[in-house]
Amino acid sequence: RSIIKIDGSSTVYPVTEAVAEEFQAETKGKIRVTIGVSGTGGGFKKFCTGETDISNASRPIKPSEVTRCKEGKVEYIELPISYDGLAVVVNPANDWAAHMTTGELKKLWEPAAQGTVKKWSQVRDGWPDKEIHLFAPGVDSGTFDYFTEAIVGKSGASRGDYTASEDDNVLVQGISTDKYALGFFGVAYYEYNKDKLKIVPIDDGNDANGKGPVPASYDNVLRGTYQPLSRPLFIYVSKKSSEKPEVKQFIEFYIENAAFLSKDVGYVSLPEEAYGLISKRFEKGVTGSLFGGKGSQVGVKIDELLKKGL
Amino acid sequence: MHKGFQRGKERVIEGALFLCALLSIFTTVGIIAVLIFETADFFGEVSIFEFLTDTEWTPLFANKHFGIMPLFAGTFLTTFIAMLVALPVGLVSAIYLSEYATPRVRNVIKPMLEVLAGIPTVVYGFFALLFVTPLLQSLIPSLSGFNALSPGIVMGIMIIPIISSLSEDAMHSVPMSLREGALALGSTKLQTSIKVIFPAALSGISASCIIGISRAVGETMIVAIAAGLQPRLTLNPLVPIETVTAYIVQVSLGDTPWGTIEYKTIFAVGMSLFVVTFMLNLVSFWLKKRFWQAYE
Amino acid sequence: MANKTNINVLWDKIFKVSGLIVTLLGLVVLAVLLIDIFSEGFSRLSWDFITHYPSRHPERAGILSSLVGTIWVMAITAALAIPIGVMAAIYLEEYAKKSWLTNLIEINIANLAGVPSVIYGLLGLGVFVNFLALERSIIAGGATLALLALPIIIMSTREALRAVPPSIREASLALGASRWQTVSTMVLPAAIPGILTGVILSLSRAIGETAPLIVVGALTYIPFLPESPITGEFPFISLAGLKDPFSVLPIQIFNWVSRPQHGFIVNAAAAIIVLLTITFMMNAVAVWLRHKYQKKIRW
Amino acid sequence: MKTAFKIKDVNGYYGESHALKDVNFEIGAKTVTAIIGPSGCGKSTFIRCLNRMNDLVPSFRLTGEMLHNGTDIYQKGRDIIEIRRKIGMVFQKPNPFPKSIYENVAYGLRIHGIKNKSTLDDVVEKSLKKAALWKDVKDRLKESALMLSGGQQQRLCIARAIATEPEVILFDEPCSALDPISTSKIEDLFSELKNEYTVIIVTHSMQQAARVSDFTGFFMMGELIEFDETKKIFTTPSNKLTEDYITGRFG
Amino acid sequence: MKTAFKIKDVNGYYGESHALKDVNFEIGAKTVTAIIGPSGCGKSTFIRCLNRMNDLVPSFRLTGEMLHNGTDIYQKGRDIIEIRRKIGMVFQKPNPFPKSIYENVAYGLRIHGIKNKSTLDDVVEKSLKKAALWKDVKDRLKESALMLSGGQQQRLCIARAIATEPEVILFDEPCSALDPISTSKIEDLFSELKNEYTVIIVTHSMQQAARVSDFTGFFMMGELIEFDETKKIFTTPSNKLTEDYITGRFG
Ligand SMILES: Nc1ncnc2c1ncn2[C@@H]1O[C@H](COP(=O)(O)OP(=O)(O)OP(=O)(O)O)[C@@H](O)[C@H]1O
Ligand SMILES: Nc1ncnc2c1ncn2[C@@H]1O[C@H](COP(=O)(O)OP(=O)(O)OP(=O)(O)O)[C@@H](O)[C@H]1O
Ligand SMILES: [Mg+2]
Ligand SMILES: [Mg+2]
Repeated sequence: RSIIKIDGSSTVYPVTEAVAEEFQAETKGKIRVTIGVSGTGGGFKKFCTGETDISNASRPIKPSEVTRCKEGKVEYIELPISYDGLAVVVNPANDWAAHMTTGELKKLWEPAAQGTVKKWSQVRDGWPDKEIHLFAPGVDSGTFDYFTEAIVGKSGASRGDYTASEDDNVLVQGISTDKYALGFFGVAYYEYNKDKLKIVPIDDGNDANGKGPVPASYDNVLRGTYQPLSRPLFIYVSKKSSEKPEVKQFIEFYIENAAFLSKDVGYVSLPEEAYGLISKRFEKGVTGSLFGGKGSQVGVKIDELLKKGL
Repeated sequence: MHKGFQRGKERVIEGALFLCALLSIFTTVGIIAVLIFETADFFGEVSIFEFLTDTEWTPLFANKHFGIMPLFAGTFLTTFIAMLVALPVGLVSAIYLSEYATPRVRNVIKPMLEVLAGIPTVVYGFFALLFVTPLLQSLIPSLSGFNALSPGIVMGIMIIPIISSLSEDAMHSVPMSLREGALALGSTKLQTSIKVIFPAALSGISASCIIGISRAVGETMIVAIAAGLQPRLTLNPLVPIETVTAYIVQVSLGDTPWGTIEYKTIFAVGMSLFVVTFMLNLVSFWLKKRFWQAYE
Repeated sequence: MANKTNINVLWDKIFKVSGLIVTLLGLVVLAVLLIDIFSEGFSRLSWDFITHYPSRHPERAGILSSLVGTIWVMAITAALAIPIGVMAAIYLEEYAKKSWLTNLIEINIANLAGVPSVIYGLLGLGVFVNFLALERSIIAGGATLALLALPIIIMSTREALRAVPPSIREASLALGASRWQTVSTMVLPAAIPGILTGVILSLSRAIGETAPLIVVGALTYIPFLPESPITGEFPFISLAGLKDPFSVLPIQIFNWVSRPQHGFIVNAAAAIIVLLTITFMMNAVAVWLRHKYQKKIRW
Repeated sequence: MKTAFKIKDVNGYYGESHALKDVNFEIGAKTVTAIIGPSGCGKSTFIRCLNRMNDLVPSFRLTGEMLHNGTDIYQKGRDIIEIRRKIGMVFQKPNPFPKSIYENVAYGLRIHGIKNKSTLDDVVEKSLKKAALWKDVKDRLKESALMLSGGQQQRLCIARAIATEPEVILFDEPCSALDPISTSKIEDLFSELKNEYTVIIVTHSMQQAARVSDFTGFFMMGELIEFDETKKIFTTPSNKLTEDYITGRFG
Repeated sequence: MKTAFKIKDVNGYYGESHALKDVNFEIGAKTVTAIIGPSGCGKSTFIRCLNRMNDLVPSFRLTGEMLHNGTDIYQKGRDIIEIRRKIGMVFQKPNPFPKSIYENVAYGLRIHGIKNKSTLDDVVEKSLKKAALWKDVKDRLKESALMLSGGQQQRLCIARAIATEPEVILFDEPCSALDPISTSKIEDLFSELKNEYTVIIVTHSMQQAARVSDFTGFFMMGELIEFDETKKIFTTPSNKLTEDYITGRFG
């Protein structure tokens, strides 16, 4: 019996786990799938040496990893599999922050804010003259990376004096007990903790993405109107492995069921037509990254990229 | 012939024992080997001077600073708080269990305390965050939701059994005749414990403390969960901080690409911790030699 | 002077009470923790929970692969760490002459006790997985944790050996016993209670470790078990399972606590109960042995 | 003569084994009493009961009464610390603390709250002199007591016991490891002590008992066979067993 | 008469302190040699050198030669185990193993590979009888040796040492905790032993030395003041110091 080895991001893990579970059931355990969680970076490390067949990634591959894979002679097929929306949330007792603009978020999170923007009143006039407490995933996570890219404009450009945790449940906990808190994390954590949190709709000033403030929700993410805080999640398949019948079978199964299963574990599926394109991309064996190997890009529509990439 | 065989056997055994002892050196060599190349690379790009003197640690931000001090401050602070809890409680428990408790009580309490050492540290992390911090906040309103204090305390609790159990063993094995000698002079149990048994067991007690401190320095999950992941050069226990160990897991399990300077920081940081603790151990070894050996 | 005595007696009484209170303090924390975990996870404990593989549905997910993995890994860890640790301690305490090398080893061991566990993971990855080509297997994971457990075992064993009165060694040596005979028949049995304490503490630590095993390559989702050590054919024992991939309970727990669904948090609590039960059982043997030996010897 | 101890129907047991059998006698204050008898007859057991040292042996049990100055040592609620402070003891096997020689002797004073350096120095010197150890150790008071020879350790334990000036001092074979000269000095000490203290000595040397004690008790198999004035015991013992024992080939 | 030991220019040091000074003499095979001298003079140090027991004291250092049967005990590469097997020892402080009485005596045989139960039983009984302990313990051989009285422990250690039948047996004050009857039995043992073994005894009892030994060495302050036939030492010592010591008030 053969083993399909998968490793990588903890964010993507639930989707892949769900797929693997169903896949095992369907193939009656004839094909074994194992999944590790050593982070997107750790996953690529193993992937680029040919140790794993598939890598879970919460961000597109980065230049240093591209080089690594080249060195390891691993060609990869990049397959987006679902969306993750980043929900901006506050405490339910917060009765002032009914919505925010991306500009306000930038003012709050950019590096210059460190030590200066300390109060709610500094974000928008009229908000309370109270200290603001910020919560977000650790600087090391793809989520944080994407957020800074999307809001501040440069990945990693952020203030550092916020409360970080690798575990989003901890952030939920922190925000739900602190009236003056504000934070962001995957929308799933909001969906499962609606009673403890209040979502802040975000206005990106671009009416093409929905007029006015848009709250993070499955529909808005799916429709592409929750911008710029929606990001795609990926799996990377080694070209060589993809020629193995069991891997091929698995990936096909993955693409077929990704829409349903990603919803099932709390993520947002890509638009219907995107999966068709992804399937084609895989069939054709298109290697390389849609993002040019430069990491995250903001505000892109996956289906458009995919069309271009075919 | 038999004798020759016996002697050969002794040699073989001694050799085997020696190899086992040497394994610790191999482990260290291995650790250094694993760390050294990446560390060297790291210092190729970042000057040691900056590393040692910069007061900010932000390698994962756009504006990068590579000052190790904040991480060490965090480690020092949490370790210090942990020992503030674990030392007195652990030692008092040890004395109580060894000298006061009936054998029955000791045989029940000691293993139960040891369970504390076996609780997964993830659990402790959440305990610190969800239980201890709110509790402390009701006493100290200015306490942040993430801080050094509560993981420090919880770490201390985790270490209690290390100190109490090992010290208890050490005191328990002090010969009865010494207890008799002290009691016959009219000492109370407390005086006997503190003035005779404790010093007589000092070697074992100090070993337990060293293990306890080491455990605090090396502890990861508790601080990673409850201390806030905010490197900050401060000794204020009320604000979020980050420790060396928390930083290392954060990066090693995170999404940072391998081989980048950001990633290499963990090797440099690991190496520095290794060097610093080694020097501290060197000092404590020297102190021990200097002051205690004579009466062992 | 009589006054003084009264004060001392008073102190003694105060200590007797406060010592008990302080000792119980730890137990109170333990109780709070246990109650918390049990109230959350107890309802989830069932045979199904133990015999199922991971799943995206919290109510269907089980811990089979990680439970079996934990048992395997701990067996390896104990099998490596206890003998090696005790032997190293014996060498240092009973054989070694004071020299720069033994001093170095001594300092070094104390130092290793403080090395963060992730770094042991990196070491295991470098040495066991890559250099010795053991792959990301049970044996590599167990060996890595064994290295992690060693310093505590060595240090506590040394202290236990040191507590055996020198006159016992003299008596045995004077009868023409070799060093090894003296150690194995006299010193070691007398030191067993202390050694077991170290074993308990170090294995308790090892069983809860997450990070180093992730680095070494423990998996999170693994829907099958390592090859069984008991086989149908002669010699009925197989170690092939050692080379199999694995997961362990702490990793499963770690994964579950960070999932958004509350059901997984409950699962995590239930898995913690299972993990603690294993720790208990593992320690119970040691505690029983320690008790047995401690009763016998009182100098 | 005042009575220091009154032993009434004392029976002692180590678990099942009956180590002291119906012991009854009185010990006078400010006298030297010797306890003699063959090895294993219960001498140490008896003397260790006098300051409740045997409380530390879990299996040991005692019945009967042991009155010191009229009150039972074993009475419920008695302050054991007080008893032990008044009734000092030197053990059969020397048990110096793993501290310096000085600290060993000063220990008893320190725990009773005496901190004054010069008082301590004085007492340490005086006690070591009385125990005939001063000359051996005066230049090495800071050294570990564990490095002393067997006899030196024994004398150190004597010095330690007398430093606190208890009312009664129990000696369990105090001269067993001593050469004749030290022995004679220690015996002089006994005579000196009895002016102020009650002294009880376990000894296996009949000559020593004869030389230093006022009263002698002879134990055998846990029983007190005879107790009387030393002179009487050694000249006209009333019990055949006593006579046999003291006229044994070795005097 | 054959020579068992030849001691040449032996000096012993504990760190800085000079514990044995230029010791030179010969000990005959199959004789009983007594070592006497005041407490702390180096008797134990000397006797512990004979089977290299002082190797265990880290600070101890020895110069000179100690020949046993013609070869230096301290020669490089000598098998210490062999030496100790041939040269048995009973220590000053009784040090029974924390095992049963039976196992204490049987230990030496077991480590030499004797497993036969009935042989062991025989030797244990014989040795305990010789050490005059059999009667005290014959019903409790399985009990822990730590529960014996002081004198019983000492006799147990003697039984343990003779059970392995070494060539030489060193006794460091073997009778210090013994009553006269037991002492006389142990002294009988010495006379019996010397038919086959070389016996060296450290004792502080002059009478004992006079009674049992063929030769006597007198130590003082680490120096061997005089060594000669016992008769000679106790009647016409050639050194004034010896004379003073043995004619001290206590014989
Ligand atoms: N381990 C040691 N370290 C340092 N000095 C020691 C040690 N053992 C003994 N000494 C010193 O060496 C000298 C000789 O000691 P030794 O034990 O040989 O005396 P001894 O003749 O046996 O006396 P005793 O009759 O009292 O047993 C003494 O002054 C003693 O204090
Ligand atoms: N802790 C103990 N547990 C059980 N039995 C004991 C214990 N201590 C002593 N005994 C036994 O009680 C009896 C009396 O012992 P004790 O120590 O009183 O004798 P002793 O007269 O002091 O003898 P010695 O002169 O040899 O010291 C002995 O048979 C001894 O074996
Ligand atoms: Mg006795
Ligand atoms: Mg001596």
